[in-house]
Amino acid sequence: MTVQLARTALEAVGDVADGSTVMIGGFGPAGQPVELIEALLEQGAGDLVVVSNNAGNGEDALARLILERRVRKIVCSFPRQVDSWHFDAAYRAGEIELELVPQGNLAERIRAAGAGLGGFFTPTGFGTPLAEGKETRLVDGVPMVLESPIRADVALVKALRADGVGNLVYRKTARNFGPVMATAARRTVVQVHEVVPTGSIDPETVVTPGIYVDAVVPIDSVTTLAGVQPGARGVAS
Amino acid sequence: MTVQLARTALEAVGDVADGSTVMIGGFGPAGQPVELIEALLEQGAGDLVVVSNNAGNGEDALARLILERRVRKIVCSFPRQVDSWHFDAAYRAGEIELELVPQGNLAERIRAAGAGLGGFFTPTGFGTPLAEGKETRLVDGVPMVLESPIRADVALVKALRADGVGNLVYRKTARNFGPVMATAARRTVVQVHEVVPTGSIDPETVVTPGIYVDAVVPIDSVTTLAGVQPGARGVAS
Amino acid sequence: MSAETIPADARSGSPLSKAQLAARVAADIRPGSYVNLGIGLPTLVADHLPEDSGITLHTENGLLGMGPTPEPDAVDPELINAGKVPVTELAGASYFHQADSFAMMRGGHIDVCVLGAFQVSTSGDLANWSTGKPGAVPAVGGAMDLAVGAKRSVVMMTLLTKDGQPKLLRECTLPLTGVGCVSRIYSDIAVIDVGPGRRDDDGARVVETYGVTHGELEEMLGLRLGFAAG
Amino acid sequence: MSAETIPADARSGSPLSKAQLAARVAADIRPGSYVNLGIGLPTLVADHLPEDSGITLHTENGLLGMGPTPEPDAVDPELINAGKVPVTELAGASYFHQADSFAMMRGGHIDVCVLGAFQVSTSGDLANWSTGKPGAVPAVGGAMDLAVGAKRSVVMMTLLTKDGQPKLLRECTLPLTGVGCVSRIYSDIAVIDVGPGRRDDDGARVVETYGVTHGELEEMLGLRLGFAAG
Repeated sequence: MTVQLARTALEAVGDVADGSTVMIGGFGPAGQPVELIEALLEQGAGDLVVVSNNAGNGEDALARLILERRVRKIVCSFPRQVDSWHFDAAYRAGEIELELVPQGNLAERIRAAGAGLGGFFTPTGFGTPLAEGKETRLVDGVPMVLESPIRADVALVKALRADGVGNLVYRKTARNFGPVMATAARRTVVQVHEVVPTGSIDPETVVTPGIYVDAVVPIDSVTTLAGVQPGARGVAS
Repeated sequence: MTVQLARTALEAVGDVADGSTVMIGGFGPAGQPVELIEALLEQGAGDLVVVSNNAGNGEDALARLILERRVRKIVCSFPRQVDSWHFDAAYRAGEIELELVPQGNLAERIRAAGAGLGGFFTPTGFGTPLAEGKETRLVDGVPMVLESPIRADVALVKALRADGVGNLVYRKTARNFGPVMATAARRTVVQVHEVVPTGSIDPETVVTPGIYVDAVVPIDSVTTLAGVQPGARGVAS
Repeated sequence: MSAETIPADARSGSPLSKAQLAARVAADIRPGSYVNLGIGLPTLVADHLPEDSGITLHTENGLLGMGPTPEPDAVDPELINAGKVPVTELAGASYFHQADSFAMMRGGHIDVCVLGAFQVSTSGDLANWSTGKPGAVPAVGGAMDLAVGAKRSVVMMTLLTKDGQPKLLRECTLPLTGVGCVSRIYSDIAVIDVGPGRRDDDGARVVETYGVTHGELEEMLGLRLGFAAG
Repeated sequence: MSAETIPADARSGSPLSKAQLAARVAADIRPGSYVNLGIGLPTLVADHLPEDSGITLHTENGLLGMGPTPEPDAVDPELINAGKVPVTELAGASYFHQADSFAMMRGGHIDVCVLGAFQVSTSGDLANWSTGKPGAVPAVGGAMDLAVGAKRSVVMMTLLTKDGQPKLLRECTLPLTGVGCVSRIYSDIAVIDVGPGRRDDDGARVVETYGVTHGELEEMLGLRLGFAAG
């Protein structure tokens, strides 16, 4: 499929149906696709299942999605943060479902979906409340838990640079969940600092091959490079 | 562990005990660690289990290891080639055990070992002779086979370039099995075209982080870059 | 719909040549697709993909964006395809290791995989890795991963063996590569859909024939064949 | 063997300060090791690793070769550690995605992981992610992966809660992070080995005490304690 080069985040995000599962990259501020989440907020889809390492900070777009009760369930390793008040309130009110997943299992389960695997055995979580009800077995004497793949309808990812066929490179620890989420969604939407001509990313250094990317939108460099949320909600191309 | 910078392939390979499992990178000539396999031949270990995509060509070092009956078993996706006569003879004589593994399962099983997983479910091979006797189950309606990790005592890998802490980059399709094998062996030995100062490989482009590398030996550039086996068996630093 | 790309005699009274067959397969591949071409006959398809099609070739030994065979003086032993034949890289290419490459294939990201075959069953089972001869040295490579991994796996083959035996059967007699994985067969004599579908027949539906009638094809294969929905 | 790196009063009559405790942990980490320091108290260990030790720090959000906190004007929001605190990269660093980063951790490639804890059992069970309070919002992060993934997982903590309750117990009462995964506890009052070992006691063996006798420690914890093999 040809990569869509969008002019705005809203155009890149496109139609997201109610009830969709949406993966959102980022670990804290690093790698958070801020403008794409803002666009999802604006776009209006509800009854969402969100797969994301965190559950929103302060008044950011993910937090506001939760505040507006647009998120039915979140699959997440670390929802509780000093400023996750909107998630905390929704959770305490029983108005959001939480599937708490160890961070390594979260990454590996997303990778498994992208790689076409039906599940894997891991020692992580064995004997803990997070493995309750899951199948376990001894593998070479080590107790392990069966974990299942996590796939999505849409993945929202932030990268540093894309070329014309959607090849991506990332920047420092902002790489985090982007590369695995891009493989596990039916549609992967990426905001990048810049789009460069095809052929100008060294094929040896591509992190996400373009086959995993459906839409790309260039977003203001200061935001992307500094990871700082802009004052304005508008999106520049 | 600090990376050993060896002067010769023999020094890099070091002690390999009889009965060891040895992973050997390469897909055909691309990425084959020719001089390291030559060194293993010279080093003398026997009763080996070899994990490698192919089973030797012509009179190359892997073929000679098999000719000398130093390989008890080979775990392999494509042993039969036009010039695999030493493997073919040993196999027909019942003097080598073959575990035939689909190439994708081979790569994924090696990765699973390196990633600490106890196994995974995959549709590959279901209903075929290569899945006979293996556990199967339906996952979301798709029949799948349980595959187990493959680990090794030693991995022999070829890369393009290493720095002083063992970070590696590869070259074109010679990358193939190197990065996963490096993660799955207790000791990983790498021949490279060149060793460069630490800090001169861009951290964004490292393919194999140095944590996976135990010994590095620089080998004559023409050999490495062209993948052509040299006339002499000696190894230059 | 893709008729204009098929040589005129392809739909007249004679079976397809290898080149015509390759062109016929190529005509069905949608612009912008990601494609893996198996070793052997399927590699010919590459020569028939329009330059402006935006079709990207994957080779499972670790390259997306594979280009044609280089000039002899530009051969690089570290740039080869899954058949170990020298290839080139195109602009926009990327390299990756074996686990990532097969994750791409096995995870359903490749749109079309074109495979050779010894036998295909009307239910879409594939046999293309083992002749089943006693004493033969087995080898599988990526065949089993390719068979089940792509969004759509199609077979390109002659419809009969050199001895005149049908290669499309009710049940494969050779060791299987994959179960129910093939959706269409492109052959010198006919294009036939297999696998799940309307089953008022033996499960296979004829799309086109070359030089034979529907009835002759049924007789040749010893199968009742349906008509593909059109 | 590493005694010279411990401040002199550490082995005299008083419990260790946080800095002394961090130095004590650091002294046991072998030169050339790959190390992951958990969020909280364990991050202090970084300040006590000798510059020439060749010790490499891993942070599970995707960096090997992590350096110290930058000057305020050099903070990069895209270069942070697992605690979301700005860090730097050292020469020889590498970045990788979450699945690769946790494969590195979970596959047993990190030599030592230093974790904080609410409770540890004498058999090496760890509880460090949930206070178990009803209504609390749970969060686990990488704790469960770190606990079982490294070659060796050790805990760094005060030995008693603020209320004076022992954090080393026969059985943890809080929800577990991992089973039998901790091999040593470094605390302000004592260094104690836990997990599999000689069991003519409650399964824990004292390595060193600070400001308390062996007997006082046993009384404080309500446990019979062995002596670590010397």
